[in-house]
Amino acid sequence: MIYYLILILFLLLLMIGAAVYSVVQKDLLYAVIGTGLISLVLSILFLLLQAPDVALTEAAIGVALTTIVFIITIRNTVRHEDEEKNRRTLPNQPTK
Amino acid sequence: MEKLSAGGKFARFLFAWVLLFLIWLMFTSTLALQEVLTGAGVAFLIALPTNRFFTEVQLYHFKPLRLIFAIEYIFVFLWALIVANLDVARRVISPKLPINPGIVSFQTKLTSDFAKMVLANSITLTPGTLSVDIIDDTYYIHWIDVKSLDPEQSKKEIAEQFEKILLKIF
Amino acid sequence: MNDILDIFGMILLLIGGIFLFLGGLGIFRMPDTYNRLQAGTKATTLGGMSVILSVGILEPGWFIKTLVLVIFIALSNPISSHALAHANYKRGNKPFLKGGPEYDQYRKTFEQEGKETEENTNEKVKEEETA
Amino acid sequence: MLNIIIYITLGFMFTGIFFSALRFVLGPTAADRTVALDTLTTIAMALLVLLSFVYKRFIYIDVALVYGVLGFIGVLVIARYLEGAL
Repeated sequence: MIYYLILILFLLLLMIGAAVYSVVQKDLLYAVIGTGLISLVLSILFLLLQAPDVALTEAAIGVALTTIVFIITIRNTVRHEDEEKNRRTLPNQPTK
Repeated sequence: MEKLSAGGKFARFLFAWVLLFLIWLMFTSTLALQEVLTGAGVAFLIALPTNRFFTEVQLYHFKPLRLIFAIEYIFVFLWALIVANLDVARRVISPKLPINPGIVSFQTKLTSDFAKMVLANSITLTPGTLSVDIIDDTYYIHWIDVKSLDPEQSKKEIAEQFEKILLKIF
Repeated sequence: MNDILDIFGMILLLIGGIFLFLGGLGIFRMPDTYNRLQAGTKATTLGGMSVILSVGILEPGWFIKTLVLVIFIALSNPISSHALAHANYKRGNKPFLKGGPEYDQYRKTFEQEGKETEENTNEKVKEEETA
Repeated sequence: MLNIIIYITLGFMFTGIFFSALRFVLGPTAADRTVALDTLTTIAMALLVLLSFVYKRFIYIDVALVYGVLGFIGVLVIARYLEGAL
């Protein structure tokens, strides 16, 4: 049983690493792929903790729906976050 | 897509219904009465609006002789898959990475789109090759260890054994 | 009889684990995206197929469902790898070539196609302007 | 006997997951990261099926099925976006 504890610990570390990576990352596409990695690891973790229904929902929503919605959002806006020249200004906002 | 008669439309609908019902049976993998009845109803409801996406050729491809060749194809394919994996293992483990990659092209004799797709998928899973693009009947293949740049020679190395059987099936 | 099946399943399980490991290692070691796709796709396809099939052999009641999963992996994995390779070439990432530029026979066709579509769009723009 | 082999296989799988995650962090282009995600999807499918065998529950295989189908669609959507054709 200690073996499975080590595996759970490894997966938790991997999940935290992916989460930190996708928060810190400037490129939004990489952040979205990182979010997919988080939900992959999370659904394995839920199965290891014997909660298959939660794992099913996590797999459905986290992998497919979130990724697709975010990809469509990125397509309609800009991909790199911190480029001043690409930033869209709102119509009523005064430009500097 | 050519226009179908009423019988053709019904055959296409029947094909979609039976296919969906078989998929349902495999997914639930029980033969309890309520499951089977629910599956038949759901498959009927889904097959009504979507049957024109399933097939263009109803059932006249289905002949017993083709089934024998299809089984032979599966065995040839599985053997090629095992050889491919041993090849990948040899390349990955050896410390010097013995690779010489490149993209080669060759022509195929196949005509139908489905046969082309099957051949492309098989090429992706066989030793050292990965299909990058298909334009009309020209395949562009990324080859991890290029042995020759001549189209005929590369076709003989990569796709001869599959195309021979696929020409008999389709 | 049952023991032989069990031993066969265990061997298949071990082989599958080794190939899944080799897939990860191949993705880590190879020099460019196409070679990574080659190693990753082939090794994980056979590895996943044999692990899932071994579960079906060790637990005979589950065989049909594991067979569905095996067929699904065999159909879906090459399609996704083909889509990724095509997308990667379209983005302009040229393959790593050891033997020189004549080893890339796709580039000529690719550039010609790009020019043709560009000309078409230019003509369309001109037509719109004249209209 | 069976337990030991399952432990060894799980160890191999997790080493594979580790290397793929490393490529995910290192990978220079977006396509490399997507390749890593694709490989992780297949490894995760096999892992979920093996875990359902460890826990001896038939229902758990459904998670692997749903995961495989939807992960495949996610990778295809990312590939189409990279191609610029979405």
